[in-house]
Amino acid sequence: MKDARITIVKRAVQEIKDGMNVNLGIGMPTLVANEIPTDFNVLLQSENGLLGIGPYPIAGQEDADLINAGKETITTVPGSSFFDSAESFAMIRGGHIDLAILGGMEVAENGDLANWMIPGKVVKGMGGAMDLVAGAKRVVVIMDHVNKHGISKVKKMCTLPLTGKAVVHRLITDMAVFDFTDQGMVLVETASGVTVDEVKEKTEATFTVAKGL
Amino acid sequence: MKDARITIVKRAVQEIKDGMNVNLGIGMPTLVANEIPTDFNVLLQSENGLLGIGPYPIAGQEDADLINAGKETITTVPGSSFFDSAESFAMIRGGHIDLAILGGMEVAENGDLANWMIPGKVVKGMGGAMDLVAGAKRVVVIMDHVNKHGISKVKKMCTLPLTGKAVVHRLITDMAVFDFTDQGMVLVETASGVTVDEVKEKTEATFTVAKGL
Amino acid sequence: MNKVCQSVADAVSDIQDGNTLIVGGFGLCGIPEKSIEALQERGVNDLTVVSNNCGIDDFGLGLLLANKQIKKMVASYVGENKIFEQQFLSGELDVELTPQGTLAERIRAGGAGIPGFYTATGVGTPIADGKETKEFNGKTYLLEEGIVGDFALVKAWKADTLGNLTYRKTARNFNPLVAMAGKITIAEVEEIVEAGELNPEDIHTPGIYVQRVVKGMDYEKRIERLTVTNA
Amino acid sequence: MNKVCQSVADAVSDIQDGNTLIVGGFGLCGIPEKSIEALQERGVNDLTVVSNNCGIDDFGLGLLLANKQIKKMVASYVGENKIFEQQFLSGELDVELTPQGTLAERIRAGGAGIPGFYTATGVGTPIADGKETKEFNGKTYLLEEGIVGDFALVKAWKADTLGNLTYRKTARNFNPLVAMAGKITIAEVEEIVEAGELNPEDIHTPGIYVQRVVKGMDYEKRIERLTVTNA
Repeated sequence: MKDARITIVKRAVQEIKDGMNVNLGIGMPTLVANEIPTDFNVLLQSENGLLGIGPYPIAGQEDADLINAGKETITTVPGSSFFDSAESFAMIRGGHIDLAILGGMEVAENGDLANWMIPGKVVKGMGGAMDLVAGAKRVVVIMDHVNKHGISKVKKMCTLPLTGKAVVHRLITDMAVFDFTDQGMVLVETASGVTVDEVKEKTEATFTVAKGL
Repeated sequence: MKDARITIVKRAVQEIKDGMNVNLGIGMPTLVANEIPTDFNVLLQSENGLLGIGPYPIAGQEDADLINAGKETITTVPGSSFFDSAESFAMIRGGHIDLAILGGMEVAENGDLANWMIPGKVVKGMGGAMDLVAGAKRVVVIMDHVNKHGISKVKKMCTLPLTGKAVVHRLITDMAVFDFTDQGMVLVETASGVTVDEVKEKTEATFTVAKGL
Repeated sequence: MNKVCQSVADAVSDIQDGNTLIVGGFGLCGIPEKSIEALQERGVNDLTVVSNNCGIDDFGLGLLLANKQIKKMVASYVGENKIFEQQFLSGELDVELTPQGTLAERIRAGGAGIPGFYTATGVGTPIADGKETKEFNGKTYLLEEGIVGDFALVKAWKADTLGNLTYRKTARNFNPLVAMAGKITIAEVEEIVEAGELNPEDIHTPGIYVQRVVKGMDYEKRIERLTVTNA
Repeated sequence: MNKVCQSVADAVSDIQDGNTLIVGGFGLCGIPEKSIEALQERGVNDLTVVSNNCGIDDFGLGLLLANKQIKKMVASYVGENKIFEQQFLSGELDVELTPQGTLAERIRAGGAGIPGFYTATGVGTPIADGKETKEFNGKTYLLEEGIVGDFALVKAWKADTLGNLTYRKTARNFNPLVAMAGKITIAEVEEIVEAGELNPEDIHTPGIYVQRVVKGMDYEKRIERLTVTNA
């Protein structure tokens, strides 16, 4: 893993509390699973119909009938349950998922999220992302703070088509952690070795800084 | 059973074809079950969550966890399935029940049905009747042709609050069988020993008489 | 994080006056009889109760009626209950009759984050009064709203320690839907097993919906209409 | 009345040009691979296909794409499919992207006689364009419509002769919903048993939804992304 990814994933796992039911998005969020303390009773939900994802199977023991939402072969943990896609999204839409951790392309200061399509590129589809951001009790987005050209992905307004409007509760980047509140976007943490001024410089969005930072 | 009931039940069972999934209402419709030919593969649905009702249990083998929609202890047949009430009414509302046979208080010539409340009397509730008449592929109502005062229950318009509007496909009484078509209400059969004129005399509703009757 | 409560009294101890309770069961079958008894003992009042039926005079939700703890009842069928009849006629009890399928779907919808849906059930009948309608493909449908409860009271057969539930025969009925629709869902069960002992493919209610599990003792499981054939 | 078909070709023999098919599966998991192959052989055209994904270039629904049999696709995720991409860009293929949960619920709604429902999913996004909205408790929701198919193609693990179905692990996914939503539902399965051999409490799809059952031979069950740990 790149340093930035490690920073993000290590910080993201702190969002997970004992007893939570959590949905981890495809890509970087999936890596968070490996960091969950082993003494936690956390159940990971897979929107294709499983509560209680276990680790990847031992080679040779993979089962084509047992995959996660990223279509990867997986296993289950004791106490897991299988269900259909309508039940799965009843859980998601109905607010029964305590926490969804998703990747992002852009997050705006009002909590808008864009993470499913780039105009001009071929559309792959939103999968379950729109349901997750609309339904999960808490939505945490993890992404790089800037793109490969050094441009802030933390925006005043999203330029890409939205996945959801004002849906992000917390944003974790390699530089900082922001909360989205009734009083607007608030910088609540900086990554080790990063100053508030550096965050301000790399961020297009307007935000306030939490006391004591 | 009274003669009228026997007439109605014997005629009603002819509505049931091999392979059908059928819902029988509480009361007289329940009696139809006993008349279904034993070589038919008919599954009876109970809206509290069972497809495949069997006969009443042998005394001493009753199970409090196994009842029908009339709250009677029952058994199951091979190939039966249990499900929850939402699934049960998905079947009903979604048009998967081939035939519902229900009792009636009044049926009007446009196919309206009233069978759930009498103003001024205490309301007991509609249970699943409104869903059944709105959702079943075919709705057959069975009832006495006249009330105990000799007044026709087959009306120009229902006087009682409706269970459903224009929902009845066929009405079977102790005197006659009527179909409800785009061309209005049609007398299609008379009971043994009953003339068309007698039916006309005892019926408030306006109807046409099928050819050959 | 431990979902297993030590007593039914504990499990229902924070239900408050004025709460909305969604309660599983059909007739007297699959009702959370121990939770109801515990509520009768605690004596919370002004409850809104959403349940297909309302028990009988001396069992099930009828006990809460007899105790005048219920302010409003949402149900599809309330027959065979004298106390209900009295309180309804005297105006003490507010009643919202809902067709059974609509009630089941409203509870599921509440649990599934669906605030409203359309159904043909009840169009042109008294229950359509005051409800919005909409046409789809030339046919008229009623708008019905999802229901969420402050608490959901469920009766299951077996639970594991994570709150996964299985039901027995027609005692399933409304229970899996009710489990979905409570802000706090309390499941009373006949047996609690360890996580992993229930087959993951045969779980009827995944534990995510269930906040508390409690083992009930000495289930009465009263039969409303005993019907038998002679051997 | 006999629901058991002798061959997959028989089971799909009356699917016509222009039909709407609702197809189970997620990715390549739990897809009705034999029915798809039989349709590829029969060569019906102008199909509207409703399915969460669209297979890959050389397996699953990708086979029907490659054969240009699909006119319109309703799906939530169509990535990783070159032929799809080409046909979409060239305008040969019409695509309706639907959020996965909305798609699942639309299929269930179609099967359950619900023509429309409201969801918060997609509000303020491109998929809200042209859709009605409505407020409930001060929050905005989108109206989404139920989907019914001329045929539903389902993959299950076991069926009995009455069409009762059980699924295995996450191969369940959309299949039980799809089974509800077909005017004619065709279930291909790995094993057919006699009525009564499946536990009535563990049936995932009651046979009432299923018109035809057929045993598929030699399932490939291709794995899309093999991920393993070292022992």
